[in-house]
Amino acid sequence: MKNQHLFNYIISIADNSLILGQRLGELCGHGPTLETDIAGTNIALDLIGQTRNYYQYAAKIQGGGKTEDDIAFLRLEKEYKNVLLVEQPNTHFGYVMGRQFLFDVFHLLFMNQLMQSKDDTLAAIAKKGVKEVSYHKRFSSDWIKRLGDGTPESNAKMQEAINDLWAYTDELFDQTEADKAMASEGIAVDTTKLKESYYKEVSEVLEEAKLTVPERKYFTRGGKKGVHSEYMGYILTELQYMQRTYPNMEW
Amino acid sequence: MKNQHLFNYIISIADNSLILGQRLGELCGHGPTLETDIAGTNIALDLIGQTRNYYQYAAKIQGGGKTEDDIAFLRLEKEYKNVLLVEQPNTHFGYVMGRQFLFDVFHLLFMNQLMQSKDDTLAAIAKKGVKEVSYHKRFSSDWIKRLGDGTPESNAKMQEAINDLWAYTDELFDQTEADKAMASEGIAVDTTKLKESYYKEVSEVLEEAKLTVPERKYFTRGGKKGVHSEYMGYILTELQYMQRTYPNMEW
Amino acid sequence: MSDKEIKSLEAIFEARIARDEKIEPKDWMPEKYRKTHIRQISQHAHSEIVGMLPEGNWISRAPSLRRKAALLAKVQDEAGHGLYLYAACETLGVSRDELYDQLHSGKAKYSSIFNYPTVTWADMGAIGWLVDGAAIINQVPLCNTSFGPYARAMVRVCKEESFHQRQGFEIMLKLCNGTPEQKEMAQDALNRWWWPSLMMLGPTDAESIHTEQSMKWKLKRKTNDELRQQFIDQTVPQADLLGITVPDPDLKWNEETGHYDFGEINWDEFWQVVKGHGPCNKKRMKDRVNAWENGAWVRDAAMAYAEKNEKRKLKEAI
Amino acid sequence: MSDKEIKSLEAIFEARIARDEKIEPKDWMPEKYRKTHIRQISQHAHSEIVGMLPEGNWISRAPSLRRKAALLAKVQDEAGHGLYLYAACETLGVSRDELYDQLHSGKAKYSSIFNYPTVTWADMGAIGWLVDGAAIINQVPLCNTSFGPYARAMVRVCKEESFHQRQGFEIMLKLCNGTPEQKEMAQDALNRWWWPSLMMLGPTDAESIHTEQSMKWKLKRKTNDELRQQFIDQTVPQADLLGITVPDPDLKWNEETGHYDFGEINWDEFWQVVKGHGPCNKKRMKDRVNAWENGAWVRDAAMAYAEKNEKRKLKEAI
Repeated sequence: MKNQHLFNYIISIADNSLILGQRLGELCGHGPTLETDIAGTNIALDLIGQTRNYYQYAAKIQGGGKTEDDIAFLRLEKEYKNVLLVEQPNTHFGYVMGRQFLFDVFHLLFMNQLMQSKDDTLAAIAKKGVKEVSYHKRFSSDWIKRLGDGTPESNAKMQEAINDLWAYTDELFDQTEADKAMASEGIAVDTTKLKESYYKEVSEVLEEAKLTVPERKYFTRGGKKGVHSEYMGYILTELQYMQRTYPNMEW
Repeated sequence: MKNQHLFNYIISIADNSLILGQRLGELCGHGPTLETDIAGTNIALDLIGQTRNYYQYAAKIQGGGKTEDDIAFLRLEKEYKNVLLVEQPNTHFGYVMGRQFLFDVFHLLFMNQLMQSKDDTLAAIAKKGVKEVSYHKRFSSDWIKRLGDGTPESNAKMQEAINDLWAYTDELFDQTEADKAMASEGIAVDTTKLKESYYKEVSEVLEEAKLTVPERKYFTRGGKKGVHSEYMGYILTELQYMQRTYPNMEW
Repeated sequence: MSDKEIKSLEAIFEARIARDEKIEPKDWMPEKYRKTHIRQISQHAHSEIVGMLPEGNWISRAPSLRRKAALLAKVQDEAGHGLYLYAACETLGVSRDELYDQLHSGKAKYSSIFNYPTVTWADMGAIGWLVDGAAIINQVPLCNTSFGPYARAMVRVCKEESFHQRQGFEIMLKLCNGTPEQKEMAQDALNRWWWPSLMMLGPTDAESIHTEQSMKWKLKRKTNDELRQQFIDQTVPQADLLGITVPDPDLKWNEETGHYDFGEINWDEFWQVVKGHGPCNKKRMKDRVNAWENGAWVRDAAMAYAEKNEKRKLKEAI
Repeated sequence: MSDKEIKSLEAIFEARIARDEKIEPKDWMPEKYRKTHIRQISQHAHSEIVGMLPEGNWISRAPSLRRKAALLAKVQDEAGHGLYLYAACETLGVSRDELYDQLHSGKAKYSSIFNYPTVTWADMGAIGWLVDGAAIINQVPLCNTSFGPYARAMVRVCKEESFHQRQGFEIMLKLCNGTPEQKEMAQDALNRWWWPSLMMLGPTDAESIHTEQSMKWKLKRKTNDELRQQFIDQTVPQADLLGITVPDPDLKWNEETGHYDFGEINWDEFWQVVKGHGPCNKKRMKDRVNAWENGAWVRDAAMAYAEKNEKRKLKEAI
């Protein structure tokens, strides 16, 4: 059972990177500038890289000859445990950067803690990832400021995105059973302790960007329990297409 | 071999209806008026109904316990033989109606001939379908006129759609090996004979709609040979999702 | 009109309703009756229209051609219901455009159940079975409501709804008789749709503000709690038949009352969703508003074309 | 400047090129040299940018995480190539916005090969193997071309391209060593990409209008037909190694010439695609134009923000 919790815990971290990487990958060649295309692809690449590290570890725990690709491509929708935030669509560049920023701030706080994990593999993955994530956060924060404090149009668009995406922030701190079990052993990050810093940091950037910090009583959640938004199904149709259509082959 | 040709011939007719029906189905609830939503869904329903008749017949020919759903959902992309026209996206309502109109005019000419087929099953399917297709054609022709002869904006949008979609019209008359073999036996429609009437009819409606009939030397083709546009892959990810993810189940 | 005259008209009006006579659009009616009916009928129409979206979400992914066709037909029926409900509403002197505007601006409500996502194919079964099931319980009494156009629309709606309900149950049955994955999919759908379906029958009687007046006008024949009990009593044996479990540990047959006892409903969630904070409220509204806005040029063109045609005919007539 | 002075500058310029000296942006150069380089470098840059699209099409559907990462990295490299090629072009006194404008208006060309659709995963292999293979043959000589910024950009581009080419071949190899379906997928991709790859090396020498001048400026070292022969000679043995068949019944090793003979190229198709009537020309341009237009507000915001920041800094400095 300890292993099951550890497996579930790893999956829940990695799925965020996979789905966010997948969303960014959709944008390749369709961004507002060549530079943002390069940066976006680079972030996607980092995230897919992290995903592979996590899944390889999870596959080892699972045993039975399973591979990273079995985990990435051959689960049912409700077995993916990413937060709803990362599956939100690329409505426009404000949404892309808003989603990234709201995730990056969390991600960096999280990685900084995961480096302290008693699980050496997770600590090592975090140590490697933390540099990448710092860059992601710098990149997305800069864009929040540019768009928030750019033109009246960009301010409105950025605010719209933040308002919509805000509903998905609280779920970042939800604790699953696996979270709690693993935290008690010093393996998992206690996400509840990140919440205050998160909203403080996020609010500071938004304020600097001349954006209003949304006030919200109600939040939307579900992904961590495997109940996703209607977007997720479509993400999976593409993500899984090859592995489902041509089962048991090597690529 | 005769059966193989007949099978291929049926598939190539039916795939047009399947993919066009699929495209229309994407629009449900997203159209410009409730009335067009109802009509569009209705047309989709007719097309899927026709598809089922064809595939059921094809499955019988194929034997080996295959069903209409095996044919609909479990082929590889290059085994679908629909024309490129029907897989074009719902860019805007002008494209939806343009695609429909350019197909309907062909479809009705085709069905009228297929009623004369020496193959009784095909003749019967055509006899049933011809009423539906006349309605489709009336509906789409009316909209071509409304949009072409509506406002300057709608005229421009409709013209844009016709210009883009025009490149896919010539493929409608291409003859595959199966076409030729079956036509020589009086089973298949000789599509080359429909071409003149087609462009005449289409041009008349476009002119009445105050639209310019495109002049074009080069046409795009490929679907009938199984080489599709890049849109097709995405259509299939959704179309096949359930059957690929949950193989060998009944629904 | 003097107050006295109005009072007398009202008395005649109430007497007609009491005699089960139908009120028709051209008949005199109290302003409150008109307003209440506009609110309820349009809310019902909006629910049909918004309700197309969660099911429309699975048309492209339906698992068989038969199911794809049936789903298309169902969504088409819903659009049809919307159409005649809007028409019934228009007889009360409000245009469809005004009603859309109320929907899009968030002023008008629609059934909160459509703010939940459809995440698996089994949701197509659960919606038919539970959501349409609850809707029928709400709507059957309306076939005898006092306002003629609404009553007649409801006769047609109810007939189609019970077809949908059977179809939904049949989807569930197929899943429950299928593989373990399929049965689990059915159970999962029941887990997610059960409580929202109970909420669909409205707030508890204590919180319900419109009940008394609506009873008088035969817009309501039973209280929300009575309808909910009826729904539960009818649905639990069906779940037993399917072999899946209603996600309520407190659910128990009560020999004494002849009804099922059931657990506490999470009314916080209900109000959260009603107030616009459900999982899909924003998405549903964006989809509707986008469809409307992106369709403006099409409607403008149709209007312009109709006017031109009118003029052409006039010219020919001269 | 008098005609005589220009003639003398031209003589010095041509002598420098003959001595294999690099021409740098601040050096004097004939107007035709500048224009030809702007045309060729920007066309090359556009090809990188448009070339992101057919491969980008498979990122979301890559069959393994390893392949997804490699494909992301490859498309990113292409964007990088675009970036330094545009930068090289800008040193000739043209802005990136102007160059984009030429692309979007259809005035500038890009490699026609990217107007074919990527319909299976094997196309990711075939593009790397064949298209990048042909590109390298075109580009390696450019590492020694006369214009410094272009030559230096090409050194970097070529290094990455040969990595991409090996990666593409490896995708093909995996498919060819896989199941029959996979091998068929590889064969199908070779069938579709072979002829367009041959066309990629340009029209036959008889039809090629820029060859002579380009040779002198070392923008070209071999004729199109020589490059094509080199590509064929290099690629056919690789196809043999993969165990798939080049779709040319006339292909045959010629002992005498020491080269492969090959069949007639369909130049009608070539010109059709060049003139904008290939299977994906419209889609590629729409995708680029949409990206550009939808991104306008983002670029405006970045500009406005940079200006505000500049002012803020200035204020602080005072």
